[in-house]
Amino acid sequence: MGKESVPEAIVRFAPLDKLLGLGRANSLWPMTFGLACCAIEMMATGAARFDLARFGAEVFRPSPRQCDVMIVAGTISKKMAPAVQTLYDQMPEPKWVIAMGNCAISGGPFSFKGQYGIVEGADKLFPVDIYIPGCPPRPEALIEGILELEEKITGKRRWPRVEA
Amino acid sequence: MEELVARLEEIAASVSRADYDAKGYHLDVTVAPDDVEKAALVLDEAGYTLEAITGVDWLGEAARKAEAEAKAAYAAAKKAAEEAGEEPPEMEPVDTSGLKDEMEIVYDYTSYSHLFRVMVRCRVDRDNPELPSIHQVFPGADWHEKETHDFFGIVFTGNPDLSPFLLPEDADYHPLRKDFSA
Amino acid sequence: MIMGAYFKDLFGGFWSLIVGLAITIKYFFQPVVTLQYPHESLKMTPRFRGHIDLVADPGTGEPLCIVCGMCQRSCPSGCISLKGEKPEGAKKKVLTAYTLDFTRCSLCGLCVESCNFGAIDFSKEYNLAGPSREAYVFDLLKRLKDRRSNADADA
Amino acid sequence: MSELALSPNQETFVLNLGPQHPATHGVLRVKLVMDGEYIVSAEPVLGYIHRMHEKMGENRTWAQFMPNTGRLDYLGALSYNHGYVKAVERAAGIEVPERAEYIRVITVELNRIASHLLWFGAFVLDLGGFTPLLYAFDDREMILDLLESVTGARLTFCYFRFGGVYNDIDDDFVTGTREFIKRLRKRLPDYHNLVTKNIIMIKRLKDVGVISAEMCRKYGATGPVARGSGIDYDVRRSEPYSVYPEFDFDIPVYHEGDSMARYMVRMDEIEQSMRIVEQALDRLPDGPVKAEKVPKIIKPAPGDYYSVVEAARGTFGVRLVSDGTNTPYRLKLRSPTFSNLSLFGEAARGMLLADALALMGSLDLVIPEIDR
Amino acid sequence: MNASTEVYRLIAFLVGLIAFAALNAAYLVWLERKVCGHIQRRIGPKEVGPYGLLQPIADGIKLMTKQVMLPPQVDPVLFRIAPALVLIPAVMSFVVIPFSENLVAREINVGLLMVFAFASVNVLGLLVGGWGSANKYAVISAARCVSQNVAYEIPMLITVITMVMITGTMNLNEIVMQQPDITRWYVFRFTASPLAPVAFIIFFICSLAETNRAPFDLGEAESELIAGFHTEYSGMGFGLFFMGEYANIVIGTSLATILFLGGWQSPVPFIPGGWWWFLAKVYFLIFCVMWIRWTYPRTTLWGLLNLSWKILIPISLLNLLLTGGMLKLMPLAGGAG
Repeated sequence: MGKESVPEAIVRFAPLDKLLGLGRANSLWPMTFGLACCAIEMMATGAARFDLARFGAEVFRPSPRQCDVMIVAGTISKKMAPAVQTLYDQMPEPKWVIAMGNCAISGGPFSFKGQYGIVEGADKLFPVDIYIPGCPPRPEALIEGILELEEKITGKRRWPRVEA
Repeated sequence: MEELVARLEEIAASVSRADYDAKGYHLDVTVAPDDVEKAALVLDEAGYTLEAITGVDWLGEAARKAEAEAKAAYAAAKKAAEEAGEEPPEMEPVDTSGLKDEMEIVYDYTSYSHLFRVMVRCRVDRDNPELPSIHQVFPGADWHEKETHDFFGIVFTGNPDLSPFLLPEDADYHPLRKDFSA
Repeated sequence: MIMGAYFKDLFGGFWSLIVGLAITIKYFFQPVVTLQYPHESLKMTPRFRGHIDLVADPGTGEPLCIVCGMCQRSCPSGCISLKGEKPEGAKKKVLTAYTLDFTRCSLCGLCVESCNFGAIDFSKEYNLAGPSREAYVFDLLKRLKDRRSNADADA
Repeated sequence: MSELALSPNQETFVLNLGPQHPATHGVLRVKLVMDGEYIVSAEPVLGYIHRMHEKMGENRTWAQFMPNTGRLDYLGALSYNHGYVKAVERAAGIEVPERAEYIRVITVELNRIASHLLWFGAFVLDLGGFTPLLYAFDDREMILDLLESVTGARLTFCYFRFGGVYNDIDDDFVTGTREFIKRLRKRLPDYHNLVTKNIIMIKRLKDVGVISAEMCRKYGATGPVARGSGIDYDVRRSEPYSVYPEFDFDIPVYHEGDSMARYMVRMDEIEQSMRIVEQALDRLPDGPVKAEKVPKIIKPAPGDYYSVVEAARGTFGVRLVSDGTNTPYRLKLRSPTFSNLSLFGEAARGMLLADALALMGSLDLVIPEIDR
Repeated sequence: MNASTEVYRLIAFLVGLIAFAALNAAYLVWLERKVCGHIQRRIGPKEVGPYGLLQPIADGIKLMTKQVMLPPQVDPVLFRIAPALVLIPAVMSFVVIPFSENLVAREINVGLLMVFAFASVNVLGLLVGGWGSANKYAVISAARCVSQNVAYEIPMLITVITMVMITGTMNLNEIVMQQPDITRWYVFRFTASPLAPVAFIIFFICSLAETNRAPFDLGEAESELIAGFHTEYSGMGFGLFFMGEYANIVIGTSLATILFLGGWQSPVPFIPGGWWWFLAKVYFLIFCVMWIRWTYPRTTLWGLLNLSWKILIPISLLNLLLTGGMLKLMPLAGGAG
């Protein structure tokens, strides 16, 4: 699959775009794609206590064709990189990527001088929209990441900010 | 147990007891590379199971041992010289060119029924490390051998497929060798 | 006889299905355990390990750090880098820069443990998320100063 | 095992249970040669999450390797902390005070319950039931809160130190644990009624993926997989370490060797771990939590040492070779699921795809621990 | 009723039925996520509009504006018509469903036969979709769907035959008329067919299996076949499959209501019968369908076929014989009369 990006729309309808943005932001279907420890925290976010379903994001679709956001939860090793790249290419266009955990941001604890096995950060493979640091980040951080992504899509933040 | 130790002594170069509390295993067996399979057969009949195969790369160890001996000899000679009153002999440089480096492969066997851990150790030459595979006796060893081959380049003759197992398909490097640099 | 097992299996099986339904409907009517994150939020336990932060000396408000570099050496992933210089008069070094690359940190706590002066401690920030990666390479000295200025502003 | 699957002239096709698949719980790829729904041959392909733990072992000091042990098997991470710490203490000859040993056993057993609960949810999810996963997570969250109040982390713990633990447990940890055990005791019958006695579940697990004791021995399978096939081997009982001999708990062993047996072994182990934690809490001694004379820089005597610990998935062994400096010369981590999975190729031959996934679920895999 | 009002009536019904099918699909998804949530002691969609009521609309907008991907190796014709083949028969069967006394699009005296004729086209859509997307998982799932539907069509039809023997007609309106009050509902008519409740349970299980709903969701078994026959579908293609599935569920439950629970007749004398009773019964049965989905694991293919060939078919045949015997012995008081 070439790296062609979808050209910008020529005619823009502001209210329509806002409506589409709201529609897309409120039904972000993540892909069941856990690599390592952060995947367990992603499952914990989907579980009963932190309940990602409240934001319409609990439909974890296994096939890349039906999901909008790829949550890279864990370390991308060099052997896994082509598979992750194909998964990203298979996703239909309005797609976003959340790099969850230090491994997905910069290789985390596994990036040391003379390391031969991992790709240091998901943004070396494809554009990443939201970074969630932590090792592993708490489920609230993932929900905060989803809210940040929704702010990025719709342009304004519709939920209160929680100070630590 | 005694009968097992006896049979191991027949085929092994050296069998020594180890203190379990300090070392973690009971029997330390050193075997020549060729009769690794024989040792595996003996342990298999005794109902043991293979827990792990570990590769260790002793790069430069022969050189270090030679220098250590030379230093010890020199220290002894110096002490003897002082008692005798003459001045100490010159410390001659140690030539480490001829020494051959080695790689060590350690098989850990344990038994489900009683507490007796046997460790079979064997050394191969570092430049072309080669020894027979034991996957006929312990099919579980197949994966351990593939992994040790990946990390050290030790060739287990008879192993069905020694292509990269944990490393990417096109990997030709062996990362755990001491002279590996990414 | 065979038919007996057939029917026992049938009715026993059907009964187990009914019991299964009974349990799920029991849970259906029990209260919900969800913590609605943005509206309600947890208070972190005192020992929660967020990223590390400099601790201010209660009296003067200056960082307790004497730039000995123990934390920098004991960090397995090398995320801490600090610089300090010694003004001529004083005998102790003063901290000028303390950066923590939180995206490499594994929150192991070896730095906090190795610091004999208690100059760094875990913060309680648990919900960091943002569009830019550089935001998580913290300048702890600046954060300490901001905190102090906010504290002064509030006081 | 049906002959249909094994006849070579049948037209077969290769199915890729790819690195990204809901049932592999991680990035394991299984190359299946299929004949219709029957598996002719299955070959797991590993290495998709190889994180160089053993290479990192060789360029860090002994203490700096601690965070890695928490990231091997992050569902039962404290047993891995315990395995590594015990190996280095044996090599360096460090004594551990009584209270620290008790705290270690309590936190490891709580972590084992959490790991079995998550396995229970994920296993039933593989078989199609979605709700038990959520109930199991609900209970597991309580354990994570307890462990977070003591260790500071939820999943990847770095809590044990050579000669003891990082900080002491306080009273509300003790009361919280007792209250959690009381609550889990009330909920376990619900799980058994909802899942274990369910006719669909019994049909899915009875006589599915039968593994003989001989096959376990040949492949070096340990832990619940071996105990499901009648092998009575548990490191806590056969090689007593720490303060386990002081507690009375029994090791569940089932002889059928099918997925239902492995399932029942783990469910009984939750019960046994709760008993251990209760006894440990009753007899928690006072005293220091860390040994005093632990040198800042650990330099174990040269030589090689081996020590094993009973992790949630089997025997976790650490073989370390020390050359007397402050970094290990060689650090081998013996991962239980590596051997447990190695028998999947032979066990899954001739099975249906759905049954093979039931077998894989019953092996309780954590992929980063296999690839190391 | 001259021609013009007839045409207007049909157009009104056409629009009403399609709207009913579409809204049903959307808000059943919402109901399913809420039921699933509360069974698992969590809240379902909540932040999107009051009680998450705007969630289906947000999903709809997102699905419609997704990039329509045509994977390269896919069979272009089959891939495109599959979602339509699943949705159209489901919506068409609404034509004969009597929502209330006179609220029925077209009263056909072989209404029951027509519904089952369309029900069999549905599995064709799944097969075409699975085969068309040229994906190994989809092909396996398509093969499973066909064998599952064939296996469960037979007990369903046998049960329906026994009911038609009792009612004497296939006109759904008359069937409902024959069950005026709760004592004469066919599910309690032991005089006519002694195994009436068992027949109802068999019919309900078969409708579950027909629509690939858990515990028989071998077609789109998430944890085995990734996403089954709709693995390659994205955006509205996947949305149509979803609508087709939910429309089929509504058809299955409404048939069960008409045949066994007295359609729009009211069980209690003081509240008059009407479309509200019909919808109440249908939505209660749909709640049971969802309740079952979130309770049970999935059966294997063997278990599924075993259940149908060895258990459901023998019992429904027994039911057929018993009903035939009872009708012969005791000429029916209310039934055909």
